Amino acid sequence: MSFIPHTPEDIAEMLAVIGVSAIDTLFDEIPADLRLKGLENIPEALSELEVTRLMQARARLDRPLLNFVGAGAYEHHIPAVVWQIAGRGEFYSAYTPYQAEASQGTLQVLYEFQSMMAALTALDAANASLYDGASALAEAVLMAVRANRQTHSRQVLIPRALHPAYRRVVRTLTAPQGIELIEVPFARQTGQTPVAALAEAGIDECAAVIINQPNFFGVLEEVDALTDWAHAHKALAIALVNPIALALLKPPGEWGAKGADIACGEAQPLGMPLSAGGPYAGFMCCKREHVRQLPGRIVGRTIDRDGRTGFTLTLQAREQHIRRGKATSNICTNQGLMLTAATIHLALLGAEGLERVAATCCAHTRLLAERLSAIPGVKPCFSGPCFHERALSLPAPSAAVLKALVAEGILGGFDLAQDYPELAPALLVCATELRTADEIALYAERLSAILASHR
Amino acid sequence: MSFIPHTPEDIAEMLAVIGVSAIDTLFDEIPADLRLKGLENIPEALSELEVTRLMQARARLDRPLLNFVGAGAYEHHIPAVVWQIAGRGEFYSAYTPYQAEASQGTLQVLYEFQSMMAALTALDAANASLYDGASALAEAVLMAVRANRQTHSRQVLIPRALHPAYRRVVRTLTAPQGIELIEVPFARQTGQTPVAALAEAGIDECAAVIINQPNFFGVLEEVDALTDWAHAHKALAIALVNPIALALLKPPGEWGAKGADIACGEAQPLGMPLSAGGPYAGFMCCKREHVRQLPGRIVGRTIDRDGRTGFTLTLQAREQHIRRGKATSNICTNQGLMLTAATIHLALLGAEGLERVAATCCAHTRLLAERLSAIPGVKPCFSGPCFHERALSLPAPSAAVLKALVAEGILGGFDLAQDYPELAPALLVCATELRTADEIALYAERLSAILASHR
Amino acid sequence: MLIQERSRPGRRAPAQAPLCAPEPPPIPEHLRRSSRPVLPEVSELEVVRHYTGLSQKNFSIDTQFYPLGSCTMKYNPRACHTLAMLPGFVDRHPLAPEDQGQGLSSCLYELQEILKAVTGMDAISLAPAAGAQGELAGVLMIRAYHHARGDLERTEILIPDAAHGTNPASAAMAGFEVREIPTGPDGDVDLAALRSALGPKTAGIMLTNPSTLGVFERKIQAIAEAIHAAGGLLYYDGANLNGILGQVRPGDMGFDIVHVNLHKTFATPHGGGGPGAGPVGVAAHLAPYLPLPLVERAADGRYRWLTESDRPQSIGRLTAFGGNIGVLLRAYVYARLLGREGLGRVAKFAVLNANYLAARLRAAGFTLAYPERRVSHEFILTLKPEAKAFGVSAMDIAKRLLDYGHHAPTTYFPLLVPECLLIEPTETESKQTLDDFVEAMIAIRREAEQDPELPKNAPHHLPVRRLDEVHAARHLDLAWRSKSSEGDHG
Amino acid sequence: MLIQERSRPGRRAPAQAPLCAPEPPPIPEHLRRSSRPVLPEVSELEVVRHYTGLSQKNFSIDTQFYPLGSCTMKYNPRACHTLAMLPGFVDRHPLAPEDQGQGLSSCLYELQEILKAVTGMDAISLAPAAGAQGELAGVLMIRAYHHARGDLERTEILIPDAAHGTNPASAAMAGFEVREIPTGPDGDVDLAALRSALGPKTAGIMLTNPSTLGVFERKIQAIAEAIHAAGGLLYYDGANLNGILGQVRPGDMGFDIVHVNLHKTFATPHGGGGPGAGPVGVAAHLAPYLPLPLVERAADGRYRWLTESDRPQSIGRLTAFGGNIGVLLRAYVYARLLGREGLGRVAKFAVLNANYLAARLRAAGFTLAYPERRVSHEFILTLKPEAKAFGVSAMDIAKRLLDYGHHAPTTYFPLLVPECLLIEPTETESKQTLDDFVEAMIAIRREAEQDPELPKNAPHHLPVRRLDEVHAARHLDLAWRSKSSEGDHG
Repeated sequence: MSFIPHTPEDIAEMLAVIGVSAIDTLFDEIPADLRLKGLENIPEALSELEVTRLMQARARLDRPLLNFVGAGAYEHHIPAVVWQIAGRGEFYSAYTPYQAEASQGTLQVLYEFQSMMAALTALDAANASLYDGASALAEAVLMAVRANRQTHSRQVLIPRALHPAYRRVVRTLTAPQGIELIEVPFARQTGQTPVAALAEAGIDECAAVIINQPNFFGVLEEVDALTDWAHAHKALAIALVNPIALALLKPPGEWGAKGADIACGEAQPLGMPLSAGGPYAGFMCCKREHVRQLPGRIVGRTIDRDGRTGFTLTLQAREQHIRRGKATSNICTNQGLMLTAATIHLALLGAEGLERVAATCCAHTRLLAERLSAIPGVKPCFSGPCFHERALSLPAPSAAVLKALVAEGILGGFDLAQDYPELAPALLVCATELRTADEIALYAERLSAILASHR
Repeated sequence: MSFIPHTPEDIAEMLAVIGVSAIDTLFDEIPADLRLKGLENIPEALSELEVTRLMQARARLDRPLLNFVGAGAYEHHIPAVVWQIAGRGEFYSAYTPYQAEASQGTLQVLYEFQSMMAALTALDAANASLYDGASALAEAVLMAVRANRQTHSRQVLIPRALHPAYRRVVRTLTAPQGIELIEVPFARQTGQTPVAALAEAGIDECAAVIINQPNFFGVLEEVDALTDWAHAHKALAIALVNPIALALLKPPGEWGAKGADIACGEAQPLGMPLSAGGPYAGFMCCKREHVRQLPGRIVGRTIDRDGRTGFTLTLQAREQHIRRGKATSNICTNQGLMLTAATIHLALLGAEGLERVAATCCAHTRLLAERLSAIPGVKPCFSGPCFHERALSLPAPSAAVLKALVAEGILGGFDLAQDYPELAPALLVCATELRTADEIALYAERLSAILASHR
Repeated sequence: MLIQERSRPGRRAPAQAPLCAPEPPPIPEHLRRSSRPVLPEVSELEVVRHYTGLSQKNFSIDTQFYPLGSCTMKYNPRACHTLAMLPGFVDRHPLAPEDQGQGLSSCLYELQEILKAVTGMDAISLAPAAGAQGELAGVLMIRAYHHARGDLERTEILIPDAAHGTNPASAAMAGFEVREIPTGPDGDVDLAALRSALGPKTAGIMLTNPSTLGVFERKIQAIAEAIHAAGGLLYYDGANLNGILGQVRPGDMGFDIVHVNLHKTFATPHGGGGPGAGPVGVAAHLAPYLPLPLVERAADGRYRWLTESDRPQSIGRLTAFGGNIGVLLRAYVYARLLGREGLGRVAKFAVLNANYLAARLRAAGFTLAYPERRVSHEFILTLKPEAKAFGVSAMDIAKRLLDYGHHAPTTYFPLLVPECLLIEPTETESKQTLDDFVEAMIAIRREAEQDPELPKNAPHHLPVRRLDEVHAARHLDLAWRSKSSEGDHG
Repeated sequence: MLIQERSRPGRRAPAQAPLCAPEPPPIPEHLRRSSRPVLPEVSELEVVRHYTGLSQKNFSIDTQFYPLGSCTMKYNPRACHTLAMLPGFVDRHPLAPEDQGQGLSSCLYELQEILKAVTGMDAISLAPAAGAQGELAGVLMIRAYHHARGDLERTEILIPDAAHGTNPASAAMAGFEVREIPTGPDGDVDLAALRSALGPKTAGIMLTNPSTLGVFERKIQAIAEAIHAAGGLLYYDGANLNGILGQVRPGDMGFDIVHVNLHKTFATPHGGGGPGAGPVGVAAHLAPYLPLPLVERAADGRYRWLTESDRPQSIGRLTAFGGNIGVLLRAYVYARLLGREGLGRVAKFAVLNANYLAARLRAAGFTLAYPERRVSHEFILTLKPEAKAFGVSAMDIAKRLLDYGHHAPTTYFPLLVPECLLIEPTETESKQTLDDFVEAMIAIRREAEQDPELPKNAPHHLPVRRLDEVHAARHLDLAWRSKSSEGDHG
């Protein structure tokens, strides 16, 4: 019996202690007409050997592609240490650290993570994860609406130059609470979200302004001006940031005169494999004054009976298991293990290592954009300064081009045509520190050939 | 500086404490003309990312072949648990357990392993590994010569039906001590080593007789008669056995009237990946009376100052670090981590699981032999009962046939032609529990086609 | 010591970053960071030693019995981890085309089918990243269903008082008002109270069965009938699915919507807080509202991912990509390892273990909260008698259990029962382990009687003694600050 | 508790064996086993919990400072493990054809080249599975060399009294007689005694440099000259190579043969006793005798494995296949991660750490065995003064160090120095760790003075107290026996 340790003797002894003659009797409070005869439509058990063979065969079906896509999920080097340690049973198979004394490992890791994120964002506090970057942004919107005591507005400005999937998720999760998202256009020339466009949204007050740095197109926004505009209009400034980029970019806590109020984003670039989309982890940081509105778990440093330092979940009164319907969020299970990986990852890289990664990604993407733009008809969509992604317009339908690239083993970029028809045909490309000059040259060569055949 | 944690401040402080001004000064006792200027012919450092890419590329060069070879290294299912636990830092990065109190994990594992091997072989004691099966056999020969007090003979009978590489290793390691290996032929009909052949070696006394069960051809030997013959001729009986086979076969401790004196073999089938030939682990067991002649580390159960059970290396007076030139062997570093894997592997399988594996291997090899023997010109070399390998004679040159199979992605067997020209053209094939009926059918189909083209 | 405190300026793990840094990118000065963030500067060995050491400070399934009620802490098969990390899966970009991901898609499709079979629902979405997100998806579907029918007045969700806190929190997030339904003295929902709460505002009810009281809600069919008659929908909180897996199905009980915690019932690891996965299943009439993405098998046997254009009525997306795929793969492997019979056996042995443990503790003189009821896969002990007799609280006993090498059961939940422990042994624990736990409980009660300071001051043998949670909340210390940055942000 | 003691008849981890057992194979009755071997019957969770728990009882590099002299316990980079376990390498059958294994072969060939570069030798064989097997290969080559020249009278190997025990043991295994050479009071070999030992029976000498006394043998050139003049060969024991890596090479010192412990100098893990790898390098005149296999790069850039027919004078094979390939791959990855400069830096920082630790301990009042000498990568402390003053032995202090969270240094080796600790910090430890160790030593000496029972009864905080080795040897208990099998074999 897979994973069930009971011997026939055990079962007999246990039933005798309970005082019933068969296990089935233990289900006698279930109305008899509801009892199942047996499960159907489920295959028979396989041995580990057979499952291994099955999964290896299926994994082999999924062809590895030379990856030039970012668009919210980035292929970075993950040190071997990261998952060899994060995968240790004591981290991997522990529960949420409710019993603090028996969970000092996980709790200290989470406190260290919070500290690292506070340092990266230059904000005061961080939580211990949300599901992913998109749901974190949605939670940030909900939090901002709760936390903003200057206005009763439930309107939030959201840039069009923000990940389309994120915008969808934010809508799913905030609309039921009557929050209205007002889309702010980007400047066709620069790809930036102009401060003027905020004003043109035509509202006097709003609960929050989302500022995305870099934005979905990889373009750097004028974060100081956007933040100041938000504060001038009683709105909180929500920063949506890439943690790798923060090694080089001005941190949200220093944006504008007063700094962003909340920063959130996707922690995937910090040691999490692409894994077809998850598990990743959303992070969220904020100023001290808003900490009681933060959703999710928060770890605090405290002392034990002997005065020794220890760690515990804190501010639990915000959470669903205490506050129930009035909680800051319904989140319970989060992405703890991914933060363990992120913490180890950040410890290994340090600020200087993170800077090298960021700068290398920028350089590789710049090289990629240069090489591709040298192909006739390919050119950058925008003039604004970029981080490690670039939107390029194409002289042929992007879907067909991407399909042809896949046939060559290349994942050539994110097709902008569907979400941004005004840019079509166009791709969003990315080259992280993993892409070599040879691979970039290969991409350019193949794209060139494909486009030539389209002419 | 890779893996060196010193900051410039550290270095300065340390040099000041030592009282020198530069690290180079610390080498001032080395004659100046010997000092190197720098290393040459070594490439520059790579980052982990670059090494990862390099090794992945090289690993991809090494094409996976559908494996029908055993011949001393067997492809078995290795439970995921085995290396996830054996790879834990506390096992992986510990030294030989000289400080017993700080090594109870490793020591208990080794004691458990010794216990399991004693149970499998039905002998009294086991050591905690030798390098591999071949060197273990060589050590067993040396041990038998030392331990045999009934004769001064330095002659040892070794079956020709024993792994050719093992015979070479035994020769390398025993010849310097004046030990003479006398090869005993096998019966051309059965593949067994006949008792009569021992007598025909023409010696009255010998130090030891090696009995290989199953033998290199997968054929089962008449171990009772061989053991009794050895004892009748003042020789010790050395069993060379496959640990998986011991799930089904009579254990060495019960061979003949008195049982084999020493049993040894290759532990690789117990949780060690093929890994191109190593690391594996040799095991050795013996009767109580010979335990002080055992080579290698031995763990004993003892008590601590409070009377609690604990484990420690014992009988160290046999070993080189105490006995130096008079030690039972020069072995020091052994294959400890592989035994950790083997212990976990055996604990997961238990006797019943091991039996299932053994029986499945036998059945698969039987099926393979049947399917291949159905091809015109292919037939079993021997009539003796077999375990999980089978020698088959071919109607075409074996080297060419194997090469053609490799081109089809099949590792078709061990070519017997080189070591046993009397059998050529012939292959030694094996199908473990990992080979499916489909794969066996595929092999038969391809072999059939290849042989057809040779006709 | 924190990793930050091990840091020394200039120390590195240089193999982990590109060795040659390129020129700093041409980022306009005013967008650039002016000073480096203060992150640890440590060697690779220090990282390994630090985090290996921290890991050893955790209790976990791999090291201890973990009878945490309502959490289903069972063995997480290691093969699930290995196989979910195969390169083809783990290196796949979420935006890679689906025709290059048929292997992954086939696993997810089959997982959907398996979840249909065990829940008795007609359609499944694997999108929710955790149980609470599954709950939210569930109530959003209730909302979408009523709205689609133009039924905009249904603003209330009924929730029994014993429910998990996530239930009311999820309902609130979905914009509903929560109406609490009391529990009767026998542990079942107070049906009269329920009936009187029903009306035109009733959108639905959220129930878990077996309930958090460790008993099976016997009147479930009557409840379903009443809710449906009132025009509401029934949502099943899958937190306790382990107690009925293969024995009875939410779909057959009359539920319209169900979520499943794969990190509980399907043994994916909890990871010190996650990631989990909370797929939702629905009866056919709710299928159009399922969250995206969904995997479909086309007539040609190929798999494809459904999007907004296939499912315009969907409540939408809950995360940027397809949810916690790696967790889903682990659950799939688990389901294949157990197969039909194995999945059908889970609840039997989970319930056997719980009943045995309850019977032994009861025989040892402990007080069950619902002694007249059959125990499901978990049960509640109330330590009120011990608290009264010895002045020792349930929390003291829980902490003392840690010293005995067992993780504590869930304490003080459900809130209805004073001084309670909610105990869930799961099916993967042996009788020996349960016996050990009983002996520990008996020994601790003896200590409480003879030397109450021992449990009151527990734990004694852990890396820290009892931690001061009040101090933590009053003197908020949520992030380490370097001395130099204290001035900036302190 | 032993895993055998957790066993219960009929318990299984069934996922791990074929689910359907075929018919028992047709094995003749008299060759069949009559009763099942008594192996553990446990569940998968029990296995995971048992061995995870056992692992936590170990000290290791990943958890503690491990200054074990002569063992070079440095950080084992985790990438080496991951990359050696790539499917292409780890699934490869040793008898797969070499043209399907060019990736592996290229790594091994390049490792040979790297080892040539760091040792200054002309040719390398990677075959030996450990240091002692490398030593044996070395002396077998000495034997083969003399025999090939018809020089059959050279039956003696000279070995300094401070040598590792493996040296005389290996010489004996190779059929040589051992002649011990005394060490002078300054720690160098007594050159006069050496000279007087030379003669027509001299086959060679086995030396390690720096020696086990933690000092560099300054007269190495004179020794080499004398040995060669007498017709002997010089063998270099690579155990201490970490102390000179990149600074001076055995080949340049005049050695004819060298072995390298990859599990020391090249940071492959020690695994609680192995596996290691002990490649041997030789000067050109000894190349024909190298053990097999060897990897060669052909003119076409392809790699091939040399066999007996290529190298008829080879001393032969030492293991069935190519040695500990997985260990060799780890060493190769390590060498590539460090590269030329990194390998050249190893000894510098190993020696810096040892000199710093020695200087601090000396300043704290501890006694160095060779205070007038420069410390190499390791050094000897003699605790004779402390033993005399406080009645506390070096072993007591070693055991007490365990309580302070440091693995003990090597004790009572080399045998020449009374009450000694041989301390090797390695280059991967930080100054902080070394300072911690010094503080611990000072604290323990204070304890020895004020409360000698504390160190004498140490350790106090480990899973067991001081273990009785005499009891272990007198009451041999080498294998657990089930009650039922006691009768059969007991």
